[in-house]
Amino acid sequence: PAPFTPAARADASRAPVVLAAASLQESLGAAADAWARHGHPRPVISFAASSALARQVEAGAPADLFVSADEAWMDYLAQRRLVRPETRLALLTNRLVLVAPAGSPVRLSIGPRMALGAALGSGRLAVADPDSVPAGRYAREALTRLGAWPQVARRLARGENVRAALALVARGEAPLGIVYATDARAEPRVRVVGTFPPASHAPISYPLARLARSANPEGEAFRRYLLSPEARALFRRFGFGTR
Amino acid sequence: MLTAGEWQIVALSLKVSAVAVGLTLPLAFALAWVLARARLPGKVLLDAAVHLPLVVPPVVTGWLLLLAFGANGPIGGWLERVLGVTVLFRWTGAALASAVMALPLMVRAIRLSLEAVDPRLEAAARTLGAGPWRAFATITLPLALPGVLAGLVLGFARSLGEFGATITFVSNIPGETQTLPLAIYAALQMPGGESTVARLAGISVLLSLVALVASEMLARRSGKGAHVL
Amino acid sequence: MLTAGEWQIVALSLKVSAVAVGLTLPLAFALAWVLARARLPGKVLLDAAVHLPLVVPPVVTGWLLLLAFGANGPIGGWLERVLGVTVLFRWTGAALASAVMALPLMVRAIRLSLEAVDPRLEAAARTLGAGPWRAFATITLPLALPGVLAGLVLGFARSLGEFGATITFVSNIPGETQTLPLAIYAALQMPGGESTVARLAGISVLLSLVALVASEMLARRSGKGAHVL
Amino acid sequence: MSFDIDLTLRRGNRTIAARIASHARLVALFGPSGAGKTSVLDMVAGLVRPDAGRIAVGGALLFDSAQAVNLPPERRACGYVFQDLRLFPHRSVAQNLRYGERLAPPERRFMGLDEVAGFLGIGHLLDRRPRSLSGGEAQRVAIGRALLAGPRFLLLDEPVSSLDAARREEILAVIARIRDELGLPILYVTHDERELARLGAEVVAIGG
Amino acid sequence: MSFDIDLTLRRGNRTIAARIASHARLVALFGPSGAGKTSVLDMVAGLVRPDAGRIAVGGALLFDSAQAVNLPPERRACGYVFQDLRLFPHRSVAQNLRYGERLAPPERRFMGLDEVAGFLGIGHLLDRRPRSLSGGEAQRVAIGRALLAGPRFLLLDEPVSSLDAARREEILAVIARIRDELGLPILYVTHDERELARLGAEVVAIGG
Ligand SMILES: Nc1ncnc2c1ncn2[C@@H]1O[C@H](COP(=O)(O)OP(=O)(O)OP(=O)(O)O)[C@@H](O)[C@H]1O
Ligand SMILES: Nc1ncnc2c1ncn2[C@@H]1O[C@H](COP(=O)(O)OP(=O)(O)OP(=O)(O)O)[C@@H](O)[C@H]1O
Ligand code: MOO
Ligand SMILES: [Mg+2]
Ligand SMILES: [Mg+2]
Repeated sequence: PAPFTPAARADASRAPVVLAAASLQESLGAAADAWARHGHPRPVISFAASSALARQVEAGAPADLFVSADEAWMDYLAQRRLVRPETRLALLTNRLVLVAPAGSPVRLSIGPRMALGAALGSGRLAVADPDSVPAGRYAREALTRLGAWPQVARRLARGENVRAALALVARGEAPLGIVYATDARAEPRVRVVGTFPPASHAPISYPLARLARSANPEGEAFRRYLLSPEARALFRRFGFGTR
Repeated sequence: MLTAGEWQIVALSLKVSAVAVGLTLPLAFALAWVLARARLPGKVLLDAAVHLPLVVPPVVTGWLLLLAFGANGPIGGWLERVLGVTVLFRWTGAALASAVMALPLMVRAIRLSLEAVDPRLEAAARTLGAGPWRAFATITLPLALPGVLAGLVLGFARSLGEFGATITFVSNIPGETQTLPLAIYAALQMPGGESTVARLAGISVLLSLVALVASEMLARRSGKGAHVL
Repeated sequence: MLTAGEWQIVALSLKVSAVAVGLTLPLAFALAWVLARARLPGKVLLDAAVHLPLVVPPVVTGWLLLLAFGANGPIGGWLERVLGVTVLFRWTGAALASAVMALPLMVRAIRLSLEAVDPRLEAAARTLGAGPWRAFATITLPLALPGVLAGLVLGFARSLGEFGATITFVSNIPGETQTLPLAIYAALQMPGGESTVARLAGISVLLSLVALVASEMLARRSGKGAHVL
Repeated sequence: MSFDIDLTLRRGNRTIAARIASHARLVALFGPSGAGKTSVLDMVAGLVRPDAGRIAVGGALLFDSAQAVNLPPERRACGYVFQDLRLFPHRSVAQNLRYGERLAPPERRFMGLDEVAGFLGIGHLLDRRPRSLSGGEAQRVAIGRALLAGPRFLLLDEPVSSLDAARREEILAVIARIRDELGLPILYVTHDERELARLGAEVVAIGG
Repeated sequence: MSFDIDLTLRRGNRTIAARIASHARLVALFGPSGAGKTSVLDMVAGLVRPDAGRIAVGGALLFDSAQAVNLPPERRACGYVFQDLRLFPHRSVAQNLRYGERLAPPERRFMGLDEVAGFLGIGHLLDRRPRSLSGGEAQRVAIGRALLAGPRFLLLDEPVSSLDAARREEILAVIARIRDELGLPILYVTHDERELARLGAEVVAIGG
């Protein structure tokens, strides 16, 4: 292959390039497959941390769509006029759940004055890093609002992403963890102990937008497909909420 | 055994690592030579600069590469304007990231071997009619071969395992920048992806084993015997 | 200049890296010695095993460490039952992860230098009354010093930069396992975190520079001159 | 008997064989270049294992392939001046000289550093590294190192080949004294018949 | 003039000085160990830079601190047999011998590999690595390597010190022939007056 010839570039651009938060791997991959079955070139999707993807967009990487794990990085690009504002909208929503290893007997109802610290025993609470990962930020916000944060603030096991936290619970290395409902659903070795009330944290949303420099019409077409009833149904099968 | 997609990943990884290590070798050698032999002020700073990709977390290295080689970056902008080339989202960028990460390992290994070469042998070659370059090529270079081979193996292994700088710099694009570690990472993100992880990691290990055996055979063939009489 | 929290991170990073490199050194030396000198079948497999942490992406290494050293893992379970010790979520675990990642670099550097030591000098020491161990300690070891120092510097630098294995294995616990790279990574994840990244990365670089200068000074003091008369 | 040696060794495609049975204190190995003289010394020192044979020096059995005796070099205590010198490059001249001295039991030591440095003329070199020595200076340090180790016998492989006549005579006189006063057995390799005459050596021919 | 040399060099805390102005084809440097003989050869070869002085050999100016002339070693073409031999350990004996030969312009070559291997007696060693050679074998290879490089003059630093009498005589005869028939200037270092006598050398004392 001769990657640098203009012809090759033009050819490759027939399939849209989508940059997406790593936690969307299964669901968005399935959506791309479905889209391809409709006779379209299968979108090329790069799954990575939202921060890395946003910086790549800023550096001029040639891509068509961006799906962020939180609004902050989408805002970052919007401020720099790197996305088309009219194409931006919240594609998916999610819920925050408390999980325990599948065999764990722990019972706890989520609400004000919940005894989270006691339920942890001598163990740690697995979460995505509240200082950097969206899932962790939501968890901190929810626990703070429910008054449970002081009990656990110094007893966190902070994962690099929400799946790392999930793995700690699945392996039984942490007695409890806070992850997205979609993650809990995909991991048979964990059990959902309870779901955090939506009012306890800012809405969890995955914004989608078309990038300013996208010239590939397939990008817009795929974006529209993602908003279609068919795609929404597909995302709901993975546990996401849609609007 | 492997799916077509997985074969593609393996082929890409090999290409990226081979190009990374092959292109870095001359630079690594030159740096090793300067660090081992040249007298110049501030050598320690050059030494430190070579070590940077080791000290700084890989994602930071990737981010710095992105700043430099992005379309608006000093190097990337120039490449795009003058050559019409971009390494962003391309396998060439992945090779660049791997090369940067492998560089310190290669330099150190080569430098260690260069420092062990007895300069009296080069002097002998000079009296026999060899100019400085020829003495270098026929005496110093082959005597430093163990270090060069060690550098190649270390660099190749490091390239095969490079993840953070690559995904940060050139993203995770199947068929273009998704090397073995990125595919492994992706599998690791999926509940139940452990078997894929194990299979892909096994392939990485196999590839590096082949490189290792090849280098050992080369070293043996060249007769080692680096001792001075 | 630095906040109290940042000082804590720096101190922790230093502790983790120093312990990792210090404890790994004897093992690295033993492995290097076996690879350089011993004749044993399947040496190439041992060699490959040493290279593993280089080839396999760091997060996979961290994940394997988690499997082995977790409370439910074979080693971790034993440690907990027999010694009442756990490394999970502890700075000792971070040191373990760093040690594993640094090992291949240290082994290679030391091995290169060991292979360059002339065995005739050890023979001379033996005729002068030194047993094999003493000959090793007084002749081989000091003559391999350049490799040991290079191994220490590489290992220390690698430890300072280690991210993937650490966060996967012992997660990111401020004051316990949050080393510089973890803090840097966290900052890099946030819009506007660039200045923190730059400051913390600058500290990493400074620390490795100090290690580098120290090793160069040690090498110089020991007189180099590794050539045989 | 000072020397009771009978050994064979295959080297490449030739066989090196030596038989030395002598009461003489100083036996010289004489033979053309490549005959195997150094190889014999290496075997007596315990650095190379003979394919078969027996080595006894000064009544002590060092090697016997039949009895499976094979003392390691450090227990043979042999004061070996190597043809290729083998000074320790990372140690000063003084540290080289002292290397064996510190390991020798006091009762075996028969000379001190000052005396050795005196007749070898290396007192001014003590702080230097071997790399910076001239050929003859290095050779003298190698002699000193072997003597200071308190050896039970000496293996001298062309020990004065790089030395001027005056210095050579001085050193040969010391070697003769060591042989006569201390009674140490000495295996001596040289190509120079004058050295043999000077030392009154019994000559054993090697190879040819 | 064959040799027109006048130079000084500080080494450690002593000064090495040499004055050689001679029409003799073969000049021997004679002096005690450590006097500076090897240092003089190194300076003539261009490996060590004198602090001051002038070096001309066979009419060719090689170094002059006043005129800022300083030919690099490879342009001096000096056929140097080093006291420490310096055979290339990664090359076979044959490759060592051929190293300089291949670099020499054809008109400067005066001997072929076969002839050299013949009188040096190293024909059976050609495929070996230097490490496995005996001391005398290595010394002969070093002589052969220097002769095959088609040198304009020879620097011989105790070139036959490790050789038996018969071989020594044979090699000295060749050296004498090179001097007489080819007229190559030769600087010769030895401690053995018999070699000087054999070669009829003009003797220059160094240091002391
Ligand atoms: N590894 C080897 N392979 C083949 N031949 C060898 C090896 N090592 C030594 N030899 C040969 O064994 C022979 C004996 O060597 P040795 O060094 O004992 O000779 P020597 O009598 O000391 O000669 P010299 O007077 O030149 O020092 C030599 O011909 C040498 O080439
Ligand atoms: N780097 C150095 N520092 C100090 N002194 C040195 C250095 N290199 C050489 N010398 C000294 O210079 C002097 C001359 O050395 P050189 O090798 O020229 O002597 P030489 O006449 O060839 O002696 P020999 O006959 O023993 O080979 C010696 O005393 C040596 O110790
Ligand atoms: O997509 Mo996330 O970064 O796991 O919240
Ligand atoms: Mg010999
Ligand atoms: Mg000399």
